[in-house]
Amino acid sequence: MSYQHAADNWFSAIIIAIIAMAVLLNIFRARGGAQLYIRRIPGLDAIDEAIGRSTEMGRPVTMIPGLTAFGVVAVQALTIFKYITKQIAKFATPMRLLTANPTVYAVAQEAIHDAYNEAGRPDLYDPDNVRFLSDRQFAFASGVAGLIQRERVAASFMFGEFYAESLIFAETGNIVGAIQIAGTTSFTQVPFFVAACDYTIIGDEFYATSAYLSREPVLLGSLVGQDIAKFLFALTIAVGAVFATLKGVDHPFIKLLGMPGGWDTFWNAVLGGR
Amino acid sequence: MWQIDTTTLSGKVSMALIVLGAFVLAFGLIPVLQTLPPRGRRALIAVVTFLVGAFFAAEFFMPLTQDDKNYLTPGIQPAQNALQIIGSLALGLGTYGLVRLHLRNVVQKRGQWGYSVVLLIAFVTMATFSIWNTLAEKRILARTPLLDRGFSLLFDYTLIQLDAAMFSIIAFYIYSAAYRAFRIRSIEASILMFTAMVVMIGIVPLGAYMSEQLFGLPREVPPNAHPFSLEAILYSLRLPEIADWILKQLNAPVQRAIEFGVGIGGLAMAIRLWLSLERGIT
Amino acid sequence: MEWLQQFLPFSWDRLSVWMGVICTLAIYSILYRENPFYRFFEHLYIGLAAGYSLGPLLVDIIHKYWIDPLLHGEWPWVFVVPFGLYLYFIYSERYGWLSRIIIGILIGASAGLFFQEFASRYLPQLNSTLSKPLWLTSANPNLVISNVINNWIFIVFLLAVLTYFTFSFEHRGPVKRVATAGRWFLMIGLGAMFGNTVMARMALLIGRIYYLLSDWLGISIGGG
Amino acid sequence: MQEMRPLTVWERMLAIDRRWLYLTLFVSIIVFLLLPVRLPAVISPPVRKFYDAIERLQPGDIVMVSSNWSASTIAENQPQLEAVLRHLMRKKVRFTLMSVEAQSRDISLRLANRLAKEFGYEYGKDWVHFGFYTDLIVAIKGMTNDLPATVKQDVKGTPASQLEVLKGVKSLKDYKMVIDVTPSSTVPYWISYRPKNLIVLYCPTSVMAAEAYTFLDSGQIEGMITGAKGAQEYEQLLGIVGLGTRFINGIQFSHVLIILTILLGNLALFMQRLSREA
Repeated sequence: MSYQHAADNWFSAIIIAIIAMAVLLNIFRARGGAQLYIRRIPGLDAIDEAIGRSTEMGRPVTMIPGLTAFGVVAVQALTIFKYITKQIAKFATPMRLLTANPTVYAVAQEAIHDAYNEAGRPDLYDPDNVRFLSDRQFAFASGVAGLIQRERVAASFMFGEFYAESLIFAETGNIVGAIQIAGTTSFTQVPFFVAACDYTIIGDEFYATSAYLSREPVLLGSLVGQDIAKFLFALTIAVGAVFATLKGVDHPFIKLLGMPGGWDTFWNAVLGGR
Repeated sequence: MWQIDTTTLSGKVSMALIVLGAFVLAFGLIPVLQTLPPRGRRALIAVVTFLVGAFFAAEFFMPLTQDDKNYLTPGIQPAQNALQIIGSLALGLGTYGLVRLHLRNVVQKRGQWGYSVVLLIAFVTMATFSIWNTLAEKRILARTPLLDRGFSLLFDYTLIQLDAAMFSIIAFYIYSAAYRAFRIRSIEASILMFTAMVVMIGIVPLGAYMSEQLFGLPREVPPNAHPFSLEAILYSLRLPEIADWILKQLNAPVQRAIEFGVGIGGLAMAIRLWLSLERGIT
Repeated sequence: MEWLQQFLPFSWDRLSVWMGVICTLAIYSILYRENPFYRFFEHLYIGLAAGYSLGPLLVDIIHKYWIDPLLHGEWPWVFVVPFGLYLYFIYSERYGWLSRIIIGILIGASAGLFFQEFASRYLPQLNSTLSKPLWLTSANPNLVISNVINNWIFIVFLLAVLTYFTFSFEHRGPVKRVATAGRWFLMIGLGAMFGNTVMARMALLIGRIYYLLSDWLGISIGGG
Repeated sequence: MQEMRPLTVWERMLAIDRRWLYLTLFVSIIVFLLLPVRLPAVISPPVRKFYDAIERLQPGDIVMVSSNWSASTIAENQPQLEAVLRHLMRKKVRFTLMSVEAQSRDISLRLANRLAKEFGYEYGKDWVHFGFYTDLIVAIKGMTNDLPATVKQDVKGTPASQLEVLKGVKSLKDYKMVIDVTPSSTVPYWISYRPKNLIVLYCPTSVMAAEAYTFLDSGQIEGMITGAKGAQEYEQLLGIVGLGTRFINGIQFSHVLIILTILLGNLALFMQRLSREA
């Protein structure tokens, strides 16, 4: 049931090669300047709506990257926060970006500063609005909860990797009546965000959101390549299921589509003139 | 050829020299490496990453010479042990960073540095006992009552208790969130909540008890009953059966679709990391 | 007064149990509010955890895979640790990049090994999905109608959720409906995860309270 | 501005101090644990398959038990490991333990020592502990190719070649089964890198259970015990009263409490919104 080598079923090598080509070709296309299309996910409309309602209330907006260590997910979370900051800069709505990681804090300062410049409002940038509270899980959580309650925050945006302490953010946000939008790749936290927030961006959608906003070639190309792979999987399932219905589940062709040992069974059957 | 007989004195001396030489080589190489320009450095890192990745990828993709082995397979096992060592050095990095941070807090008398002293004393004491205990197990050091009693107090009755207590707090946050955060405000949230409630009751003995006592559903089905007979249908309406069906028939395909998304995303990420296409991260 | 003698921490075992109880109550004090008692035990915890890991790390790994082979003369192993120590330059400005060479080795290895994981973890799932016949045919004699219904549900759910996670084309018309259905089906999966996660977190607290009742207060809990 | 009218009962209910909620949960669980109620478990299919897989083992077969949990999930993983080890020892099966989590190395060693005394299992002959490994993938691949060279020595420093339990064992291919008792996503690595015929049995904390149903459907996992609840079912199959059985009342009645609390919270909000519009 498991592969020690691709030779256990060369179908695996073929499918990996096709997906690798799809990803690499699209990355180089994007790097070459081609305009790859990524659709605007509904989550972004939810973000804009939350921004609109928070400006009416005139109260601050919080952005929380959670305990995300510096890495791919943290960089993309900051891309989304940059977009939000540029939107709220038009209405001079105050913002607070609260981090639990010193490296993320340093990079966030830079990102927010660029956001205000790009929005043409460098005067609004205040270094105190980006804060490093604590690198300890529950100390960070109580720090964020305290701020949300004290400043009666209007909207709260949570993007990145989250663990159990996210419940405290969501609950405090609900108590002060804040609009809450979350986006995370940590699937075990998604159910709680869906139950507690106004809208939740789930799993791969998180990468699509930051790709849409940053137009970063490697990310765009990779997402388009992954879509091709998903279509390939769906096609294999459809063809395979119909074939299994007509020819039976134990047919060598079914074994070929992914079962270790399936390659030899298939070709022995075909060459054996069955 | 790869082995030196360390039982003889000359063997021991030559081995000591080799160890010394290895350290001198590693740290002597640093000034040479420093002369590399930034572009050269990135190239060196990219080449190292690519070569290590290529070795494991090649071992997977190359055709087999005899049963389950190809030309590169013998190299896998020693490479694994080397990665185990590097992995543990990387794990030690976290500890190094933590100790370094709190030492600085104490030296610079940064706010609340008293707690950093507590942390460092706990660190040193536990490190001593843990290393001593592990060495005693391997019969390299003697096992004394002081070790047994000290390690047991620090491990079984302090570290274990603190760790267990720290993670049990989350239940309190879930309970207060249940009261004030979990809103059934949209179709999505209501689907999620309804499924969660059925599963929560269906998988515990209470679900079976309620199905039998409150709804009077049959406890089991006669083996030869027709799948669409009344008993079979009533039996399948029991809460445990419904919960198992939701988990097996509705939840499994959803998890598999998520798996495919994660797997394809993982493959794309592995390729990007292998070829150092990911900018700004490594 | 005899039971008091038993209860208070005079014997070594009782002292140990009391130590466990004090730790538990110290951590729970944060539920009331942040306080020095909690902070002391939290830093104690972080220090003990970091200190403990050195035992298994240094003895089970470094000693077993590096020191022991060297003591037995296997000299090629000698180079792994000296170069591995480059990792510890990560905090220095000038030499920081050296640590990324070794991190590059770890990243390269995890990328190179991922191909086997992609084949072994996902292709059997793909194969198991397409081995679900969608109609009663002579090719699959022992198939029952309820299997066919379940197979349809399985494949429709899977393809709908997969469609939801596609981004390189606009979701319009029928595709939009499939994707919306995909998000609703996703909610069922998330509901199952929600239920299980709540059970997990409750169990951890129940374990703690069981320790307080049983080990500390000596109340026997027979599971009803 | 906030009108200065007395808070309705619903608003007061929602604005209740969070610490009262924490106290309610704490007291409720104490009551649930002390309830003299015993409801028999319904054996769920994954637990039944787990039990049958071990029942099929013959005395002398060798099994790998990978224990990767720290004390943070002791309430879910300890009942599982105890039930499984008792069943293995009842079947006179040889087993070897390993851990990819530092703390778990000593926890599982102490637990196995305690149970081994009860069953008269001899360390070195019937069971051993291989100790701690930093990287699981690397350990599995190493053991699949050459187990003694990867393990080198057990926790007591005895070289792998002199361990009687490993007589006739050259690699993981000679094992019948691996049982992964874990709070983290280690099972996908067992599924991906194990030898072809090695059966995988899974003891996750409940958080990880829902995701594993895709592996159960594809047969990549033979059976699964979900958290302390699954341990209660397994203890019922073994006919023993373990921690799972002692926790189950706390678990099931706290589920009822959580559901009622969610409904109450939503009702309070609904009524509050109703009274504000009126």
